[in-house]
Parts: sequence; structure tokens; C-alpha cells
Amino acid sequence: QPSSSNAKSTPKSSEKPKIALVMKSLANEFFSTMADGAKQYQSQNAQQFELVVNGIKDERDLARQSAIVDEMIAAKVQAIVIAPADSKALVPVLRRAKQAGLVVVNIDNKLDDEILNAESLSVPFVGPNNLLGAKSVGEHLAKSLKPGDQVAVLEGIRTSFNATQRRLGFEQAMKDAGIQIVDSQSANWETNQANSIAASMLNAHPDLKAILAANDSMALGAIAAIKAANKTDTVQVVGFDNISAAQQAIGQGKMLATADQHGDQLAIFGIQLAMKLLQDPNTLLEDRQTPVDLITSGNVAK
Amino acid sequence: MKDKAVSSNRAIRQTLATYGGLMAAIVVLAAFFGMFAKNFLTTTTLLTMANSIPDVTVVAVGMTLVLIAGGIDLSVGSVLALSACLLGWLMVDQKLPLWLASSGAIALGACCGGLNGWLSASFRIPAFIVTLGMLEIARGGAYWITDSNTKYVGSSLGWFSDPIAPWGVSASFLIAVSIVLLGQWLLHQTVLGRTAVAIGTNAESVRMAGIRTTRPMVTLYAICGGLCGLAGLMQSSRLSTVDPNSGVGMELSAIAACVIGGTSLRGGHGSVIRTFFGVLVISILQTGLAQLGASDPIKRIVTGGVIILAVLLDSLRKRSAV
Amino acid sequence: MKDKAVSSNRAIRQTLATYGGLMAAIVVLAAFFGMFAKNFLTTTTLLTMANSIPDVTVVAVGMTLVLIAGGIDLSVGSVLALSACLLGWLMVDQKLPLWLASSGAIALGACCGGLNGWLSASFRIPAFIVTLGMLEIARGGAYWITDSNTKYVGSSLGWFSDPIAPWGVSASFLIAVSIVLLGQWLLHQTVLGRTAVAIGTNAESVRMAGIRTTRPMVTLYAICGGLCGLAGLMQSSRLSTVDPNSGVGMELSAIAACVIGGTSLRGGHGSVIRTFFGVLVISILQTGLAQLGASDPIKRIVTGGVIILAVLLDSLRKRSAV
Amino acid sequence: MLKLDALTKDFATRAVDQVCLEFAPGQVHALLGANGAGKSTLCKMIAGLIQPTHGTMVLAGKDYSPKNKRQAQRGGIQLVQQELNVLPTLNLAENLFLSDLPNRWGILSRRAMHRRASEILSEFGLGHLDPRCPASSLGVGQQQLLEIAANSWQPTQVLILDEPTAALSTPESQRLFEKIDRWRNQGVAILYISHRLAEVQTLADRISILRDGKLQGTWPRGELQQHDIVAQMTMPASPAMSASPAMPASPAMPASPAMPASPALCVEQFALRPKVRNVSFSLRAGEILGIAGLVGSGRTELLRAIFGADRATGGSLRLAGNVPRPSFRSPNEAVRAGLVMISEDRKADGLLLTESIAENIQLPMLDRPGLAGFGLVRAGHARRVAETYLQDLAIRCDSTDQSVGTLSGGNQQKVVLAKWLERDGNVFLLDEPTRGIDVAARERVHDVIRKLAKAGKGILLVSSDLDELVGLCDSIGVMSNGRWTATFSGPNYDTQAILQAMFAGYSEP
Ligand SMILES: Nc1ncnc2c1ncn2[C@@H]1O[C@H](COP(=O)(O)OP(=O)(O)OP(=O)(O)O)[C@@H](O)[C@H]1O
Ligand SMILES: Nc1ncnc2c1ncn2[C@@H]1O[C@H](COP(=O)(O)OP(=O)(O)OP(=O)(O)O)[C@@H](O)[C@H]1O
Ligand SMILES: [Mg+2]
Ligand SMILES: [Mg+2]
Repeated sequence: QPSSSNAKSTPKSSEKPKIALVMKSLANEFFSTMADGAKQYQSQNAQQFELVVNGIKDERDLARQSAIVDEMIAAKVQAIVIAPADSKALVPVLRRAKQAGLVVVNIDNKLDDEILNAESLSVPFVGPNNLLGAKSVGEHLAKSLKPGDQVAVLEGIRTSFNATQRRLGFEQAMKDAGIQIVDSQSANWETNQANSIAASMLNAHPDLKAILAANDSMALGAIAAIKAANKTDTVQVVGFDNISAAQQAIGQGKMLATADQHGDQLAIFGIQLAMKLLQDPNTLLEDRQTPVDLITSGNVAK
Repeated sequence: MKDKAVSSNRAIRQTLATYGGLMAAIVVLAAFFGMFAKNFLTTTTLLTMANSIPDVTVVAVGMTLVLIAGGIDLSVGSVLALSACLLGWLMVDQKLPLWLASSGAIALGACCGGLNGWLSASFRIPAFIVTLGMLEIARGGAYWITDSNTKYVGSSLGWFSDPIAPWGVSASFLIAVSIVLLGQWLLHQTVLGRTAVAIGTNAESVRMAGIRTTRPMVTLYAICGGLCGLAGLMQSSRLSTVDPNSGVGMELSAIAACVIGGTSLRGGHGSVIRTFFGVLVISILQTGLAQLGASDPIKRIVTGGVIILAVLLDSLRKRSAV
Repeated sequence: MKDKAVSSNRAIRQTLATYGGLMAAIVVLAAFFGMFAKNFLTTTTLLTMANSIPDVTVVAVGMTLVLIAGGIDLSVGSVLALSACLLGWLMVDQKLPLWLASSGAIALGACCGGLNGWLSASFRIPAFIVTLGMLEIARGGAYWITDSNTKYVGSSLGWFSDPIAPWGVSASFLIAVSIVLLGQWLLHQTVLGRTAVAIGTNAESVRMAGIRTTRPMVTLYAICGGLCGLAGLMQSSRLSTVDPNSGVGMELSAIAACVIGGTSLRGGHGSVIRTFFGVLVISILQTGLAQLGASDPIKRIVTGGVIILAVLLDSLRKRSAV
Repeated sequence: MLKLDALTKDFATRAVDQVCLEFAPGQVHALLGANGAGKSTLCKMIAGLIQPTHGTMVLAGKDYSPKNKRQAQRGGIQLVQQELNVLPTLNLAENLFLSDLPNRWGILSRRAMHRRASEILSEFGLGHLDPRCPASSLGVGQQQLLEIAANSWQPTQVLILDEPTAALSTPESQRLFEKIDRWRNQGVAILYISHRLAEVQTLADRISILRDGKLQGTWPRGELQQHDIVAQMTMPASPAMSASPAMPASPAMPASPAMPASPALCVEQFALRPKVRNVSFSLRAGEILGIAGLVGSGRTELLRAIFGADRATGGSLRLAGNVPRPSFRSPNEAVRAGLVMISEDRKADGLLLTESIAENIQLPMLDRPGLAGFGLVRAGHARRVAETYLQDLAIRCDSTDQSVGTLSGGNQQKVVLAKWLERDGNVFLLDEPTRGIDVAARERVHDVIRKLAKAGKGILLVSSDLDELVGLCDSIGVMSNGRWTATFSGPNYDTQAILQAMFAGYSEP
């Protein structure tokens, strides 16, 4: 069993520990910010640990992400900080990692408690609450709308946990404000798809007052669709993630609000927790919620 | 000798034989969505659709040319992204004027395409592999240029995709349509086009006839790449954004448009105009389903079914006509 | 008449000629990563790799058969997902025993494949379109069955992908290897295999020889679909989860493995064993780059470059050998 | 003009061996040899399609070593290949001018091109065709003419014709000979390859003979008799040929006088519009029925329709002892009903060019239950079967594993024959079965056909070689413009009347 042979090789205090940061996708600004943050932190603390950063091509490729975890086990890293692409499918491989004596920290997207129990595994989580974040964005939007107004939602990839959380957050906020969601479709996180779907939504529902996008890339697509339909003044857009292009759009008044999960800090929190666990394996495993901030024209970085 | 009347009659019949099946498919689809989706058969919707297809159309034209010559280009989506990213970088970070930046982007696309063509034609490596490699490389390049960030380019490109006042269609759309016509003309009236058909039919025979095949192949791939660059420009202008992730999976939709239009993957057969009809079929389907607000599983299943059905009907009709 | 020695010598030379180029590519890659990535050339890494390739391998075997017969199957990834989702539903929601559920999943895959084959062969619709349609339909079906959720199936499937005690490789891996061998045998020793090669070489000659072409095509596609089902089983067992998004983009990696292994997209040529080497090339590359922790742009660019290079070298070597 | 010095080409074995030859302007130089002797290989080297292993060529006093066909063309050397290279998706004009499409800045000058194409086509007897129609609508004979036209309309110094008449019938060949005469008078050096000795003897100024790649010698016109030539081509010959019993002493021995009366195949009012119109005939078991006709007369289409390769548009057929039935829907049905068809275009629908000889011979057997047990192929068995045909038909090759595409043209044709002989049936439809087969082997094939007839098979034989039909058939039907215009019964035929009947259909409305 590989686990037993590996268990021996866990932290030798003489050697710098090697930490693997496994992310969903490096192709996305949110995650590249996260990776950059982690790398910067590592270069500031170069004598304390080594860092390997890996992501997958496509956020949906669970098999590849799970293989990466396996490969990291084989590469004999001491800790894995992971932003799982799926809250269920990654649990078994993380159990293997733990059995191999690795420290595992979960960031960004919380692993499913039920499955963790089923696999009798406990993994500390560091990350934001997407539902609350989306809700606060929605509430901000609701302030500029009247009850009974029509809005539409652009969802992320349906299977993704974050996509569901954000959709639920939007829905709760709209329900609380008595605003009607007339259409809700998935644009798979993509700008171009969001653009064509938003255009269709605008055509199908001429009275639409706002579009809530589950990430900023889709929000940008929606903004372009609104502009093409000549409805810039009547239809508002909110997003999520606070990518730089969205900041510009907010600055120019084309977008109402977005949410900042402090991606660059997220990985650092995860790494710090992993370091703490490596130094003292008996640290209490406690989830840590990171802040989600509402970004509007009032506080957007210029 | 009933001359004119007969010949115009024949021309109409021939046009119907060539485009009839696809046109019927388009009409049926449009009628269906017109009935069930709110506000589908309105000018706004049609114009929205027209203004959203230029990029795919232009890429599909390039793909048709390559397919007819017996090649394939999987890298279209990535090259589109790479060109767009270069455009963004040149405009935003280097502050180059628009015309220079866009020529740069199109030229980069043409280079990527030309490289594809050169590698596959002169070393006889399957185009599938070369362009798959280019798919990865160009995507990597796009991430590298933009540092994986979406970049907002603002409205300096906007005129390109803004509706032109009296008609409501954008410059992009008009350009795309002229490229379709130009592509059809290239295919039928130029040496390059006929050579492409010949190579796609039987490259070995063409080589035996003493004709160089590398140069035309490089040219065709370069045209395809250049068109991807142009499509990148169109997309960036429409979205006011350059996005290193744009065009993911576009190779499949472009090839699908070509094949729906009757272009053979084995080369030698195809028509650019029919490819355009293929693009229309796909885009009506997508827009219609989005306006219906269909759920994702249903969207998928219907799209798949209709694509098969359209080609099935076209092939049955052709068989019964012969 | 120096008999034995000469003939065994020739056999070795022939094996080298067939597999030499790919084996060299694999060795070079492994040596490179062994040098630069710590812990790459360890049993653990190799076993990890071995246990992560069974699904791709099995799919690539099916793809090879279809490609050799002149077809193509773009729906492999979706069919994999659909089968896996059915498996999950049967096991978790219907509480069927494992063997029944997995037979059901594999059978569903085979049906999807058979449908692909039947539509494309008997109505002469391009396989590209039929399977593209199936790609959408099967994916839609997968979402529909699972309601777009991943489903945890627990460890009842685990034995399938858990390392077997003394060797450290999983049952999946052993099954995948036997399927590779079986596939090669099928291709060379059975009527179906020879018919597939013949159809891929010249379908018209086969038809004129009085041989039916529809039935073998349906069988081949069904085999491919069934193998996708099996791959779905393997993947679900490895992840303890069924995921309606699994296998996205798998068609490209499977075809890439085939083409790296020398299978022609125009049909008639190919070898299952060489496809397996193709799978190895890709997987070593992926693992090595991951262990190096290369950045995403670099990963992309290197992957693309190496894929092209591997095929380029193989083709140069072959040319110089002839 | 062109001089070859010790020209040699090695494949797995040596195909052309130290050949020294000289071609003079204004002369027709015939090159003869058995199938696989190396004629086509020699031509390909001269035309730059392949490079010699060693040896040199001198063209008009200068060293000449073309790297590709383009260079050869620049040197004034043109080759009409034995295999058809017409591109079906292009139209006739484009096929004609493919290597040099008339254009201005890359844009085709269509009108000029079509005008010029019409002229050239009519020079080669294809004047009735529209240069804008796709080449896919041509039959093999017409394709052959197109191919000749495409490679010879430009002025040349050396013109190589590799079996140009193999798919042409007598009148078309005659027209080609006139053309050759004209070239000769213009001072073109012509290298002419054919297996039809009669035409060689009337046409050639000099005759060279190749055997196993070695030049046997060159003789001026009239010095060699037919049997001398055959002897030079084959005498100590390849072991395969000398091993089997000698060629039949008396070639023309029309079949047994007493015909069994039972019909093997009756065809009623068969039609495949617009190429075949209301054809009816009946074929007795044991009978060899020949079909003569011009290129494009619809013989191939008739056979294809009977075989179910194309769906007939009307008519019925009746097989021995059965009730009349509509035409077959697929070749598969036809084969299972006991029909067998050797098709005309071996490259397009006869062979699997990249597959081995054994594989090709085995092909029609693949779905025959019992022969391939439990769905497994028996490679050893297939190879043994193939080997017996290597002997019987004198197929020249390295081994049964050689891929068919690398065989010489005549040997490819023999593989097609072997494949169907192995499959066997009651009615044989043979479309140009001896196309490209050398004199000696042709006798062998004729013997095989006679043997089949003796065994009670019905044989429908389409051939463009009237002599072959006359020597072999019990009766000859003539097709003209898609109609069955006459039937003659043997053994003594009036060839003049047959030729007349070949034209009959075109004068009618
Ligand atoms: N590419 C090749 N690879 C291997 N062997 C070849 C190749 N091309 C030709 N040969 C061999 O060279 C020999 C000569 O072939 P060639 O085509 O020159 O014969 P030929 O005299 O033209 O015969 P035919 O009268 O049948 O046309 C044959 O034995 C053939 O098998
Ligand atoms: N695929 C096709 N589609 C349409 N027309 C065809 C096709 N193939 C052949 N034809 C036409 O059928 C006619 C007969 O062709 P072909 O030359 O093969 O006749 P044939 O009697 O067999 O003569 P030969 O055997 O001497 O070539 C020609 O006029 C040709 O134009
Ligand atoms: Mg020859
Ligand atoms: Mg014929």
C-alpha cells in the first residue's frame, strides 16, 4: 500500500516542506490572482516552504483534478491546498492524500459535509460564503429596483457548487425584495455565451430591468448585449469576482456592483493553515470564513 | 432551343437543389420558434442574431476552405483568442492606433495558420495533430499575453459591431457576408480555389500531375488563420473585451456548420455559401432555445437532435432527387 | 536459410520499426522529467500514472477501431458521462446490485454507439455530424438523469480502481491493458476487424465485393460506445462519484492519442497498441508538467509543441527508414 | 534525343535493371514486356515521378535528372500514366489544364479555358462533352481519353504513353493512332507501351523488350514476328510462369458445340436512365456472351445495374430456375444469389490498394459463414489460397503480403480476377477482365474463362478488344448509345457488321 511507505516521509524538520496548491483552472482571472497571491507569499517566505501550483484546463474536468492530486501525492509533497472543482468528487482522492500522511486544506469551494462524513474525513475549510456574497450583491441591486420588476439570472456551470450558491443567493435577495426572476439560464461562465443568451433574454423579455451574472466574465457579455440592444439606461448588471475588467466597467458606470472574495488572500490563508498543521499536527481543525466584500462605484479600485 | 426561359428555370431549379434543403430547415426552425418563443420573429431578434454571427461565420468560411483541401484546423478558437489578446495588448498596453493593432492581430492569426499549413503540408504530418498542437500553443500564448486576465478594451472598437443606423446590421455582419461571397468566389474562380478542390480530392494525383501542394496549402491555412484573427477582432469589438478564454470549442461549431452545409471531412467537396446556411441553422437553434428559456438538458438534446435531423433530411432529399 | 536467428532478428527489427519511434519519444520524455521533476521516476508516480489512464485508454481503443473503419466518434466523452450517470442512478436511486447497474451502463453506451453507427452507415450521414449530435444529446441526458448534480456513489465501486495489493496497479488498469490487446487481436484476427480495415481503405470496393457494410459499422460503433460505458464505470469508481460533466473534451484527447499512434483520420490505417503508446505520451507529458508545477501558459505551449514534435519525429524516422 | 544509361530501380526487388535505351525524334518506340517487367517503373523514372537507384539520363545532350514531374515537363517530357488520375470533383476543362490553369493574377480565365478545352476535347473524340461537366460523370474509357488529352495537348519533345488503349475500343484506338502519326510527323519522340501486339506491330518504328527488368534488345519494325516477341518476353521467364504448363497451343478454340439450353440469367427490358435503355437478353449456363460497344455506350452501367451496384430504373431479371424478380438492391444480394462481377475501375471500386494481396483475395469471402470460423479470419489459409493464384495467374510479386498498390497494373488486374474466382458463383459479369494483362497471361485468363463456361457458369463478357470477343465468345451482343442493337452468334463473326452495329444507336433519334 503506497500509504504506508509515504507516511514515513512526512515532515522531516531539516527539509523545507513542499506545498501543492491545486486549483480549478488557471485560465480564469480569479484563480490566476489567487495563484499570484500564493506565489508572492511564497517568495516572501522562501525559506519556509516550497510551492507547486497546478490547475486544470477546464473547470469541469474532475478526473484530471483528481489525477493531479494523485500525482502530487506521488511527487511527495507534504501538504495540499485545494480549491476543488467539485465538492463531492474530490473527497475520495483527498482521503487517499490524508492516508498518505499529507496535510489537506480546502479553500474556495467547500467540500460536501455529507460525503466527508461518509468517507470519515475531516478537512478544514478556508473560504468565503458565496451564498451570502451573492445575496449582498442582489440586495444592493434591489435598492435601485421596485418590487415587481423583472430581472434575469445568468448562472455558472450548473454542476458547480459555487454556481448553485450564487444563484441561491441572488434568488433569496430578489425574493426578499419582491422582484420577479423571469428567466434563469446557464452561460457556463463564458463571456461570449453570456452575450448571446443575454441578448435572447432581452428580446424575449422587453421589460427586463436587470441581469444578475454569477461571475464577472458573464456580466461583461451581458453588458455588451445590453449595449447592442440600446438599453444601457434601463437595464442594470451585477456580477461576482471583481476582476479588473469589471472594475473598469463599474468605474464607467456600466455595471452596478460585484463581489470581491479576495482571491489573492484566499490561497495565502490556506497555505498558512497548512503550515500551521504541518508544524503542529494537533491544531484544531476549524473552518474559517473569509470576507466577501461588495464592490460598487463607491469603493471600486481605480 | 427554348433558351432563356428554360435556362432561368433551370437555374432556379439548380439553386433549389443546392440550397433548398437547408433553406427549408431554416424556415421550419424559424417558424417553430416564431410560434413558441415570445418575440422571436421580430426585427430586433433577427438583427440581434445577424449581429452575433459574424465571428463564427468568418471562422467557418476559413474552415470550409481548409476542409475542402482535405485539411482540418482545430486551432481556430485558440488562434481567435490569441489574436484578440494581441489586439488588446497592442491597443491598451502599447497604445497603438486601432488600424495598426488590428492589422497586427490579423497578421498574427495568418502566421499561426501559415505555420499550421507549412508543418502539415511539407512534413506530411496529419493536420489534425499539427492544429491540435497549435490549439494548445495559441491558447497558452493568449494566457501569457493577458496574464489570464480578461481585458476591457472599451468602445474604441465599437463602431465595428455597432448597428449601422438605417439598417440595424453591424459593419461586422456586412464584412462577414462579403467574406462568404468572396470565399465562394475564391473557391470557384481562382487557381487557388480549384487547386484546393483538387488537393482535397486526391493529393497524390495532384502531386503526380506536377503541381506543388505545399504553397497552396500554406496559403489556405494562412487565410483561415487570418480570418480567425478577423473574427477575434469582431468578437472583441462586440464584447468590448478581450478574453483569453474566448473561442473555446469553436472548432467543433465551425466544423459542424461546414458539415451541415455539406462539406466533406474527406476533402474535395464543399460550398462556402452552404456553410453560411449551416451557421444560420445553428444560430437560429441556439437563439430560439435561449428565448424559449429551455433548460440546459433540453437545450442539449434538442440541439443534437436537430443537427442530425437537418443533415438527415438534406441527404434524403438529395437521394430522392437523383 | 539462416532461419530462426534471422527471423527473430527480423521480428525485433520489425517491432522496432513499428513501435520504435513512439517508444523513443516516451523514453526521452520520461528521462527529461526524471531529471527535472523530483520524484518523477519513482514507482509511486508510475503507478499513479498507470491507475489514472484506464478510462482514456479504453475510450481510445474504441476510437481507434472507429477511425480505422473511416468513421469518427465525437460523442465518446458524453456517452461516458451518460453511462456513468445511469450507473449512479441505478445504484444509488434504484439500489440495483453493482453487476446489474454496470451492465446497464455499458449496455446504454453500446446502444448510443450503435445508434451512431446505424444512422451514419445506413443513411450515409457523415459520422462527424451524427456523433456531434449524439455528443449534445448524451450530455443532455446526463444532466437530465442527475439533475445537473454530481452524485456520490460511495466505495462500492472502489475495488475496481483500488491498487491490487502486491502490484500496486488497479483492476481497471489490468482491464484496460487487456482491452488494448483484445482490440489489437480483434483488428487483425477477426472478420470484423478485417472488414473494418477494408471499409476504411475503400468502402466502395467493399460494397462491390458484396460485403455488407452497415452491420460491421454498427458493431464497431457499438463496441466503441460500450467501451465508453466501461470507461465511465472506471472513472466513477476512481472518483467514487458520477459527474454529468465528466469526459468533456475527451474526444479530442482520444483522437489525439490515436493520431499520435499513427492512426489515419481517413481510415484504413492504425494500430491499437500504438494508440496505447499515444495515450502514454500524453499522460507522461501531463503528469510531468504537473509535477514540475509549470504555469498554465507554459503547460499549454509545451504540450502542444511536444505533440507536434512526437509525430514529426515519428514521420521523419519512418521516411528515413524507407 | 533522350538517352538512358544503365538506369536501375530497386524496390523490395529490382524492378528495372541496368537499362540502356535511346529514343529518337519522330519515332514511335514500343516497349513490351510481361506484367511486372518494369515498363511503368521505367516510364515513371523518365517522367520524374520516382528517382532511379542509379544510372543516368541525357536529354538533348544535357544531363537530365528530374526531381519531380514539373521538372520533367519543363524538359519537354510528358507521361500518360497507366493508372487513371482524373479528379472527379473538377470539371473536364480543369482536369485538362490542371497543372497550368489559365489565369490572370490567380483568377481563372474561364471563358478562354472552356473554349480551348472544347477544341482539345474534340481532337480526342470527346467533342460531344461539355467541358463544364464534372469528370465524375465519365466512364473509364472516357477518363482514359481525358487523361491522354490532359498530358499531350502541350507541345512536347518526348511523349510516353503507358497502355493508352487498354480501356479503348477499336474506333477510339484508331483515332489515337492517327494522333500519334501526327505527333510522329511533328518530330516528337514517342514511347509506347501496350500489350496488344497487333497494334504495336503496325505502329512502332522500333520495339524494345523488357524481361524481369532487363532489356532483352531493340529491334526495328517488322524484324520480329508475334511469336518471337512472346518468346523474348517470357521464355526462360519468371519461375512462376515456367513452372505451370505451357500456354495453350491453339488459342482460339470456341466453346463446346453442344450448349445446355437452360438460361442462367434472363434480363428483361432493363433500364438505367439515361445510360441504359430497355435491354433484354438471355444468357445460358455454359455460354460466353460478349458485349461490344464504343466507350460510353453504357456497357458498364448495364453490368452495374444487373449487379445491384446502381439501382436500375426499370426491368426485371430472372436467375436459373427462378421466377422473374426486380433488380438487386445491393451487390450483397447479387453475390448471395450467385452473381459475381469484375468491375472495370480496379482503383476506384475493385481493390484495397494499401492492403496485401492475400487480404484482397480474401475480401469477398469475409462474410461467408463457415469459411471464416467463429468470426475469425484464417490468415494462413488466406495466404495459401493467394499463393495458388500467384501460380495460376502468374502474378508477379515479392510475396502475398505485398500491398496491391505497389504491383504493376496488369498484376493488379490479376488480383481482381483471383478474388472473384475464389468467391465463385453461377453467373460471371466480367467488365474488361484482361485490361492491362500481357499476352501470355491473357491466354491463361481466357483459358480460365473457358473452363468456367465448361463448368456450366454463364459468362457475360464486356471487352473493348474486339479480337478478344471474337476469339472467346459463343455469341456477341452489341450495345450502342445505351441500346442493345444487335446479337451475333459465333464462331465465325463478321467484324465489319459488329463495328457497324456499334455505331447504330447514335444515328437513331
Ligand atoms: N512502389 C513499389 N514498391 C514495391 N514494388 C514496386 C513498386 N512499384 C513497382 N513495383 C514492382 O516493380 C515491378 C515492375 O512494375 P511495373 O509497374 O514497372 O511493371 P509493368 O512492366 O508496367 O507491368 P504491367 O504490364 O502490368 O503494367 C513489379 O514487380 C512491381 O511489383
Ligand atoms: N457516375 C456516373 N454518373 C453519370 N454518368 C456516368 C457515370 N459513370 C458513367 N457515366 C456515363 O455513362 C456512360 C457510359 O460510361 P462508360 O464509358 O463507362 O461506358 P462503357 O460502355 O462501359 O464504355 P467503356 O467500358 O469502354 O468505358 C458515359 O456516357 C458516361 O458519361
Ligand atoms: Mg505498367
Ligand atoms: Mg466500361
